[in-house]
Amino acid sequence: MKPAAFEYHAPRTVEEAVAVLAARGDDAKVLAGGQSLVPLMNMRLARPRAIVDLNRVRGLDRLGETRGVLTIGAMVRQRAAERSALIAARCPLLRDALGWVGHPQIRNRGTLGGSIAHADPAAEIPAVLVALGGEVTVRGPKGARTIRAADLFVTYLTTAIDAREVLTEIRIPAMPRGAGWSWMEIARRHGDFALAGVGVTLALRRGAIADARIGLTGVGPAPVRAAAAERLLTGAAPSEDLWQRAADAVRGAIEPDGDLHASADYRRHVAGVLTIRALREALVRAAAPGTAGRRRRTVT
Amino acid sequence: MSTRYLGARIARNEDPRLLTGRGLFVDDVQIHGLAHGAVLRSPHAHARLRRVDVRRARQAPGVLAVYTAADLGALNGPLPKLIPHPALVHHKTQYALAPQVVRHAGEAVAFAVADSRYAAEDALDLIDVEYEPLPAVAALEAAAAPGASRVHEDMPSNVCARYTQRVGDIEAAFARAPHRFAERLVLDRGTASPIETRGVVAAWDARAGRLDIWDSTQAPIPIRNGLARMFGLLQESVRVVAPDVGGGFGPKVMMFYPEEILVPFAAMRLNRPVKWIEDRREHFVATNQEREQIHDAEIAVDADGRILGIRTVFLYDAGAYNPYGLIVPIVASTTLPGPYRLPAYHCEFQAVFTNKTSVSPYRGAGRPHGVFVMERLLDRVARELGIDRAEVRRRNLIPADAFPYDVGLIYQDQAPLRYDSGSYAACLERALEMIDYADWPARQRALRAEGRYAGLGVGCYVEGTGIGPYEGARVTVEPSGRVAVATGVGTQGQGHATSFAQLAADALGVAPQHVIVHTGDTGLFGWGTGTFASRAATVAGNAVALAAKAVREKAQLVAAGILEAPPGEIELANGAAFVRGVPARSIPLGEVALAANPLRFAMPAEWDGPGLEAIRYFAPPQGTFANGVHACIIEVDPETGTLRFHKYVVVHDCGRVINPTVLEGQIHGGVAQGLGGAFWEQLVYDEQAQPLSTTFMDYLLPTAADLPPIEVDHLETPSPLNPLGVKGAGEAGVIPVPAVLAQALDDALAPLGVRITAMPLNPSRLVQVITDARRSS
Amino acid sequence: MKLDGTNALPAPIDAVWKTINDPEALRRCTPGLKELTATGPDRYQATLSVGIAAVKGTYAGTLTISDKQPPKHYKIVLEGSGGAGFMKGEGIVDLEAQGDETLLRWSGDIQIGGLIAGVGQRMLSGVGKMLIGQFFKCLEQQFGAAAAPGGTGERGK
Amino acid sequence: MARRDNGAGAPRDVTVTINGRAYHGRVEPRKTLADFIREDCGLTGTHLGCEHGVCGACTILMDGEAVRSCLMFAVQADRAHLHTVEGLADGDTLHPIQQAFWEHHGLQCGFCTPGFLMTTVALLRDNPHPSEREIREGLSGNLCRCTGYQNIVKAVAAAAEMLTSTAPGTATRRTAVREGARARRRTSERSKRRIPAGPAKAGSRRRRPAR
Repeated sequence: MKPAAFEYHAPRTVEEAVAVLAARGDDAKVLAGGQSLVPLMNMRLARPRAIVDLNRVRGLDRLGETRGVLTIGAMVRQRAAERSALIAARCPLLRDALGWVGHPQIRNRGTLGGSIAHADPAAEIPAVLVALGGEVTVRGPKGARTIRAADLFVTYLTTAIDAREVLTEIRIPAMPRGAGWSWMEIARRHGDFALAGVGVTLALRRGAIADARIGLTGVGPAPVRAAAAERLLTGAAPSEDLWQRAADAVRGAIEPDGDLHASADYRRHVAGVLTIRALREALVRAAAPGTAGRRRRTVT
Repeated sequence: MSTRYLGARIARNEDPRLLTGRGLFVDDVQIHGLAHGAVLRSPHAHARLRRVDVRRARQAPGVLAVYTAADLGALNGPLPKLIPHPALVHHKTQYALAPQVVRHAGEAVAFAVADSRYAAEDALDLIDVEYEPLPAVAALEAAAAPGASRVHEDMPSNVCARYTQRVGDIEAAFARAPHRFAERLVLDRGTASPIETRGVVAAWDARAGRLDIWDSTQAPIPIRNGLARMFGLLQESVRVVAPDVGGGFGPKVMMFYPEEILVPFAAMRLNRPVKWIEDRREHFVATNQEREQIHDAEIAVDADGRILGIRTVFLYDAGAYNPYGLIVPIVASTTLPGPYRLPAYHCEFQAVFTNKTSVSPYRGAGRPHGVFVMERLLDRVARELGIDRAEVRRRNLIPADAFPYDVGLIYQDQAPLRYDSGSYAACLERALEMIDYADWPARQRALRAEGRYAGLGVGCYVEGTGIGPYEGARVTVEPSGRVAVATGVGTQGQGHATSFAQLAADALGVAPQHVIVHTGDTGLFGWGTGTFASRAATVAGNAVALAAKAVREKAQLVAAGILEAPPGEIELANGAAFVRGVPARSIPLGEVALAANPLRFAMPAEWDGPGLEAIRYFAPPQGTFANGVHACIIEVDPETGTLRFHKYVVVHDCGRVINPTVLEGQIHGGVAQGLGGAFWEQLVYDEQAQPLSTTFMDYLLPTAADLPPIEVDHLETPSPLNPLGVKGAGEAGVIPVPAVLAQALDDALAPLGVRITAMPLNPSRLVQVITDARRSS
Repeated sequence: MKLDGTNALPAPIDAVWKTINDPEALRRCTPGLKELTATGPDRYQATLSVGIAAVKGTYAGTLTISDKQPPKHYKIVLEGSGGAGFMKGEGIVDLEAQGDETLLRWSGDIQIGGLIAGVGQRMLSGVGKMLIGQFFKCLEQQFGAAAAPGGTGERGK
Repeated sequence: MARRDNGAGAPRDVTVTINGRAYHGRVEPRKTLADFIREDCGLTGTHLGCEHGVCGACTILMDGEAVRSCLMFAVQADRAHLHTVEGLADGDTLHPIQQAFWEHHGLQCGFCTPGFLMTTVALLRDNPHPSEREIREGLSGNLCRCTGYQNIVKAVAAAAEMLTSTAPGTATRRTAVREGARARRRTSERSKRRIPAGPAKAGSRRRRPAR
C-alpha cells in the first residue's frame, strides 16, 4: 500500500500554488492536512501526477473575527480551531463538531479548508458551514471569488471549486449571542464518519424561536441544510411536538444512501431522532444565556 | 519443588524491549541489499486466467523479477493439505500462484520483486491479466444448494464433507419430550486482524546452502520442515524465526500461505534477500478468515427444563480452499454440549466451499458457535417454560463429582471428548454474585420506570485446550548463572518469556528475570508444532517444567560432589546450590554449571553428559478442558440502536494459574474480540463474492472508547492430566460473548419482544430487529 | 447493485431508438466514457475513466448491444477492467411510445470488483446512482428539452 | 515511475531531527514519513499497521503534536523535529509512561505499543489529570487487538499519577490557545522543546515492577 509517484510542489505563496495548478490542471491535487487524501494515495485510489502542498504557504493559518464573522484560514488545523477560545466563544457549534472529526492525531494535521474542499458526504465541518450559512474564498488564475456554502457542495467529494483554484479562507457568521447549540452524531465508533450527524443552533426571543439553523451530514451526497424544518421552527414556541414536526421535516428533506454500516432507512430515522435531541439540548443552552461566554472566560 | 513464582503476578520479561522500540518484528528486519516483494491479487472472486503478461512489468525501473505460476517449476502445485479427515471427500488447497483459475478475490496471481516496495507495486500496475469471469457464489446457503455454481469444477457440488456425530437415542428423546423448541441461528464472517499483518523475509546464502527465514507465523517449525522438503534442503539448513509476532489469534498458523514459498523462492532465484509485508488491504483478502455458520437447532426438554436431547444441523463456510480440513466445524459441534448433561445429541454438518477467502481457525475456532447455539436454546427454554435462566442452567450442569466426564463425542484431536475436571456450578454462582443477579429484576424495573432499556446476559462454556501431539523444551543453566530456555512454541504476545521463565525459575531457584526464554526460532529448538488451540501453557509449559526439573536434579548431582553432601540434601534457591539447613555451604548455580562442563579429567558417568542442560517433551494423550461463565449488563438506546455497557464479568477456571496478570490480559483481549465480532466487526461480501470491507474504515475493530472494563475472577480446579495441573486460556475470553450479548439484548428489549438469532449486529440492524419485533407483536 | 427507473423523453420513439443506438450519443452521455471504437455491429471497444474527484479508475473494455427488438427493446453491456479492478454494467431498456413522447424503462445491474469495491463501499451505491442519473439527464438534453416533470427520478434498489 | 530525474518528481533531500539527533536522506517525494523513519533512519520502533490512518501504530510527535506518520510524506517533514518511541527512555531509565505500561501489563504483542506510548505523551501533556472516559476517548485513535485496552487505560491513569506527583511542572497543562498569526511562532517554540513529559528523575529508574 504505497502511493504512485508524483511531482511534489511546495509553494510559499498562494500565487505560486495557483500558478502550479494552472499549469498542471486536472493532473494536480492540492494537499492540505492530507488525512483523507494520503490514505487514498496510499491505496492508489487517487493517483495525482502532481501534488501542490499548501503546508508551507504563508498566511493561511490565521483565525480571527471581523464584524461578527469568523475568518478562518484554510490551513488552520482542526485541533487549533478546537482549542480556540474565539471559536469556543463565538461558534461553539463548530467547536463541538470538531470534537467528532477523527481523532486528535488526525485533527493535529487535518485542516478546516481541507475538510471542506474534500467534501466527504459524512464529514462534520461542511455541515456546520452549511447550517450557519458560511462562505469560502477561493483563488485561481482569474483571481479570487467567494462561494456561498449553499452553492459549494455539489455531490460526493465534489465542490464548486475548480481544479485550478485554491481554497484560502472560510467565513462563518458567529452564532447570535445567547443562541443555544447542539451537535449530535451517531458513528459506528468514536471518530468514525457519521452514520448521521445534526448540528443545530437556536436563538430565542420572548419565549419564541427567533432563529433556527439545522445542518446534517451523512444523509446524502452532500451536507444538507434543513430549510423546511428551520422555517417551521422560526417564530414558534418550543415544544416536544414542535421538535417532532421538525424531525419529520428533516426526514422528508433528505435522501440518504445505505451502505454496509447502516441502511438508508436507519439514517433517515436517526436523522430525525438526533434532530429532536439536538433541539432539546440547544433549547437548554439557549435558555441559559451566557453559557458560551462563561466558557470563554474559563478558557482564556 | 518450592513454589514461589507459579501463580505470581510477575511483570513481563519481554516488555522493556517492546516498550523502547527494540522489538524485532518481521518488517523490522533490515539486511543489506534487501529487495521487496508485492503480490498481484485477483480482483475477481472466480475467474479463469486467460493471459498473464508480465513483460512490461519486468522492464520497469527498479524491478528485479516478476513471477507467475509457470515460473515456479516444481513448486507449481497445490500447497500442503494440513489436517486430513476421513469425512473430507474433497481436500483442496491453493497454489502459491494461481495457475489457471482464481477462486476468491485476493488470490495470488503474480509476484513482483523490486528495489523498493514502491517500485514493486508500480510493477503490479504494469502486469496485464486477462480474466474470464466465472460465476461466483458468496452466500453459504446458496453455495450448498443443488445446482449452485461450483467453486471447484471437478467436484459434483460445493459440499466437501458431511459429518455426523451422535450420542444416545435422539429420536426417542425428541419423541417423548413434552417440549421441543427450534431456532435458526446464524453467525457471520469475521477476521482476527492482528495489528501486525503477515510478513516474510528470506535470505539465501548460496555458498553455505543456508536459507534463513523470518516469518510472522505461529508455527515456525512446520514451516521450516515444509520449506526444507519443497526446496530439497536439509531441515538443518533452513532456519525459520518467528521473531516478535504482532498478534496471531489463529490465522498465522497456516502451513503454507503462498508468500511463505514465494519469498524464499525469489530470494534463492535472485540470490538476494527479499522481504514481503502484507498490507492491510491484502490482509482482508489473503489471510484466512472464519466464523460463518448457519445452525438449524432444536432442543427437547422435560417439564422442568431438563435437557433430553439437542439436534443441530448446520452449514459451515469453508471459503475457497480448506487446508485446515474440518477442525472448525468439529470444534463447533463438540463445544456445543458445554457444561451441560446431554443424554442425546445429534450434530451434523456440511462443509461448503464458497468463492471467499479460505477459512481456518480464528480464536474460538467454532467454540463461539457451539456456545451460541446451546445458550440460545436454553434461553428459549427458560422463556417458554417460565423458568429463571440461571436456574435452567443450574438444573442441567454436570456436577462437580462427575469427572472425568465422557461426553460421548470425538474431539478435534481425534481423541474421545472427555472432560478432565471442572467447576461448572461454582463458576456460575460466582458470576451471578459478581453481576448481582439476585438484585437484577428490581434494578431493571427501576430503569424501565425511567424509560431505560437495560438487560443482563449470562452464559457458560467449556473450552477444549491443551491438545497434543507434543511440545518440547531445552533448559540450560549457563555459567553466568542465567538460565536459557528454548521451546518451539512461538509467542504472539501471550507472555511465554515470562510464564515459562516462572516455571523454570521455580525449579531452579533463580529469579524469573534471570531466565531467558527463546521461542519460535528453529535454530534454537527444532521440534514442535505451533501455538494454537490454547495449548502453549499446558503442553510447552509442562515440557519446560519437566526439563527444568531434570536440570535441577543434575545440578543437585554436580553440586553434591562440590559441597560434599548427598544430592538429596542439596537445595537450589536464590541462584545458588546449598546444603539443606546449612546455607553457608553454598555455591552459585553458575559455578555448578561451570563445574558440570569440565575441561580436563574424567567426567562422572552418573552425570550422563556435560552441562546443566536437559531436553524434555510433554505429549498429552488428550486435551484438558477449562470452563467459565461470562455475564454482562448492557443498556440499549432503542431509538438509535447504540449500546452502553454497565458491567462485564468473567469467572474462569483454567486449573493452576501460572501468572494471573498474563491470564487476565488474555481474557480481556478475548472479550474485546468477542464484543468486536458481536457488534462492530463483519466481513461483508456482495452477491458476486466481492469483499466490501477491506479497510479499517469498514472492518471496525473496537476502540478503547467502545469497550467496557472487564472484571475477572479465577477459580482453580487443577487438571489431573499434567504435572503442573494447568489448562489453556487463550480462547476463553471470546467464546461465550455472542451468546451472552444476545441474551442481554433480549432481556433489555423484552418489552418490545426482541429475540436475537443472528450475529454480528450493528446499530442499524438492531433498530431493524426492534422495528420488526414491534411490527409483529 | 441492482437499479431501475423510468424516464420520460421528449421525443418520438423512433428518434429515441436512434439516439440510444448512436455510438456518438452513447459516448457523450455515458459518464467517463472517453473512447468508443466500433469493432463489429453493435460491438465497441471502450475506454472509461469513472469515478469522482481524485478517485478515478481507468478501465479498458467493451460496449455491446444485444437482444435488439427495434424500436422497443435492447440490452446494453459495458464492461472494463484496469488497475482499480473491474466494472460491469448491464442494462435492459424498454421504450414505449406515449404520443410525441417516449417512456424509457430501464433496469440495470452494476458489478464492481477489486480496489474500488473493497475500499469505496461507503459511496459506491450513491455514486453509481448518480452516474446513471447523469446518463439519462444527458439523453434528455440530446432531445433539446428540459426534463419532464418528475421524469428523471430513478428509483434505487 | 520509480526513478524520475525531472525536477519536481526527482528525489529530494530531507533533513529531520529525531529524538534530538539529525538525520538526512534523499527520497522520492512519495515516500511516507513512516517509511523514511523506519528505512532511512533505521528507527523501526514506529510501526505500520494499516497505512490508511486508522490504527495509530505509526503515531509519532511532530513539532510536539501527535501525528500519523503514514499519512505524511517525508518531504513534508523536512526541517521538522520528530520524537519516536526510541527517544522516550533516558538510557536505562524508562519514561514514566513506559514504566506504567510495564507495571500494568499494558501490552501483549507490543506491536501497537509505540503508537499508544506516543499518543499518551501528548494526551497527558494536554490533560495531566484525565478521567477514565477522557483516557478512553484520547486513545480511541489507536487500535490494539490483544489487551482489550483495559490495562492500557490503567497504565495511562497510573502514568498520569506518576507524572504529576514525581515531576511537578514538566507536564504543564497547555491552556494557551494558538490563534491567528501566533500559531506559527508558537509552533516553532514548541518544536524546540524536548518531549514535555520527560523521564522523571528519582524513583522511576527502570525498576522491575515487583508484585
